[in-house]
Amino acid sequence: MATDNTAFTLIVTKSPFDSRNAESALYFCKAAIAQGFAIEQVFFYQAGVQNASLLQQVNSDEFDVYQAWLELHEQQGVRLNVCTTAAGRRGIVSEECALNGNYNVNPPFEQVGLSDYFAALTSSKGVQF
Amino acid sequence: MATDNTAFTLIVTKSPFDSRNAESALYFCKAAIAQGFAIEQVFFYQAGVQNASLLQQVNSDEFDVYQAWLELHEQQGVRLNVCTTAAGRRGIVSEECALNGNYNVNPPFEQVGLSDYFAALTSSKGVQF
Amino acid sequence: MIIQLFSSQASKIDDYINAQTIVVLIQDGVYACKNILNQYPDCEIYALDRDWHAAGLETNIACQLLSDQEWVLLCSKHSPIISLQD
Amino acid sequence: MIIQLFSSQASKIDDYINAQTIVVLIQDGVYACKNILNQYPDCEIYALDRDWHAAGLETNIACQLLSDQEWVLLCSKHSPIISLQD
Amino acid sequence: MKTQRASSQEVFEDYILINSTKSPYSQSSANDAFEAALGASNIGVKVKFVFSGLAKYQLFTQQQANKINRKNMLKRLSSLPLFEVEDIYLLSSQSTDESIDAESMKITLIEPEAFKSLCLNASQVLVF
Amino acid sequence: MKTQRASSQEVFEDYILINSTKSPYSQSSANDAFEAALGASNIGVKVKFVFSGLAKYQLFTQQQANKINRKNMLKRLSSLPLFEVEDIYLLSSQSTDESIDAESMKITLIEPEAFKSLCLNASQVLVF
Repeated sequence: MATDNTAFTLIVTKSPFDSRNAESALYFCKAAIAQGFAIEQVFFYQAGVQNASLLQQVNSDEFDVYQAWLELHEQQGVRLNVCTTAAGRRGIVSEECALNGNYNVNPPFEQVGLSDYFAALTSSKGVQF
Repeated sequence: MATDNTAFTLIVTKSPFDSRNAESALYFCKAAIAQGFAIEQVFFYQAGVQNASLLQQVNSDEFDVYQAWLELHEQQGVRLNVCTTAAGRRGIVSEECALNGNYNVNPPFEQVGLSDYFAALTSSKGVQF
Repeated sequence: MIIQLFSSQASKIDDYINAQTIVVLIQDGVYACKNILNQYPDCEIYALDRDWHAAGLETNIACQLLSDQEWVLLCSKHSPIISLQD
Repeated sequence: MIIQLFSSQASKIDDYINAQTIVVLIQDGVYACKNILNQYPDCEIYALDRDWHAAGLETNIACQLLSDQEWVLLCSKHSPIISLQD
Repeated sequence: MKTQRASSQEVFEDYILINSTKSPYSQSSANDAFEAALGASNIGVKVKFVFSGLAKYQLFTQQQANKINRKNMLKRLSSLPLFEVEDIYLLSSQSTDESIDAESMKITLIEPEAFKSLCLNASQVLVF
Repeated sequence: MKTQRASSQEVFEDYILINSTKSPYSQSSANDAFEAALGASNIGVKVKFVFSGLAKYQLFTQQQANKINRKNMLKRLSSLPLFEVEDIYLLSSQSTDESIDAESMKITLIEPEAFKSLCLNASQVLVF
């Protein structure tokens, strides 16, 4: 169990499939929570915003990163924040920001600004993935 | 002008924003066509499938890769083929393949199999981007 | 200070490492293990157990393997944490 | 045979290059120019004019610059074309 | 001259070279190279498949992909001959590795110069 | 011991180190590092910004981004001080480069050992 009250904020900068960073971050989150550490938020930046796409179609016998993020949120309340600017450029768009009816980001993924991430860092320890 | 009847088939394997490969491929296509060479098709594989997303939102003063692909097709009839398997995993989904109403691939981008690409290579010269 | 190395290129750590640095090898970082041990014999070097075994590397090597929980605990104790990727 | 190098790491071409290889430097490949000229002084080495100037590199160097059309023409004449990326 | 070169190439069998250069799991490249080989072979294109650089780690016999929720890459690769991809090579490097069982995978170790010839004589080379 | 370390750190100003390591245009990383610096500074976080590796090419004065339909990276970077990012460093390497005008950009050349200290004493380090 955690001997101090460290909280972590994770930033994920790579897309699933083109890296294993999301998976490493998920292992980190689970092990942290199991030991009583808090995960302040997971922030998706650069190509990491692809994690938020609800359109990812994974074979039933393959690990489903999107589903794993949803479960982390549902079971542990971890906030999943997506950098709006980085996301829009890469075609990662919530219903609110949709231009033509189509979108690919649903809650619990939330679109926020970079400032939200840096504000979290003032009270937690950052780990980059 | 082209002194032979070489046709090219391009394969694009990187996403826009996380590389400039799409842009290099577009310059190649334009210069080839200007000299009378044919572009048999552009095939999008690996992270290159992200090129096909209609949800990409680019600032008005930035180069719009998606729009440039559309123009290449409209003006020159170049076929834009997306590897279905690589695309689905990465959340690049046409209306036909949509599971929940949302999609992000429209014509002229077409979802095809890898065999389509290799068939094209038997009668054209491959260039990887 | 902790360096998390995600790349097989050992030289990526050269700009950052000092005598007190702890190195944690993650993903392709595990392939850099031999080179880092040779070049920085005095540094504290760990690899993620999970990634090490996934890669199928030998276990008789002077690099300590970390469970996910040990990894997190290590991260809770040292600062800052620098991640080096390709 | 043509090698299209998209990476700044000159060593990426070592496994592929032979005496008749033509090297075309694209994107970050332009930064590998000096190293490749040093290591392979006898090879035919080009860089894309566009990428070279975008990078702001010196023009007084023994590497010929190619317009887009010259690049395509070169590709039409040689085979195969191998692209090396990061 | 051009005709002569073309006809001298005809003595070689026409083939595509697929060069896998990345480790088994950190990106999708190893898998993408494998699937490309199947896709080409599927329509009757002759494929030669070469592992180089970090791709040698795809061949490590002790890999435990289940630790990271993946399918064993070596097992997938061992199906290549079933799909008529039979010319499989590993670019030999200075460090010979006991962790690779080239024999059971029917992989040919290839010297640097021979690899360069294999590239030069391919109709297409794809690097993943 | 722990308390002592914490209090000895208090003599340093708390800062985030953003380390830009890629070339200006081939990926979005140069831009992402820049925008991260603005985002942090925007909420009053002290930022130190260090160019290393290929990122030195972001500082080349002769770059012509218009050739590839981009905005000049050096011009964007030169706005950092306007956003109160004023501690800007270039990790000095063996090859000193005449193509960089460190003076007009008010960039401090930093030696390898000093860079390591800068990392060690940062509250957070982000590498792009």
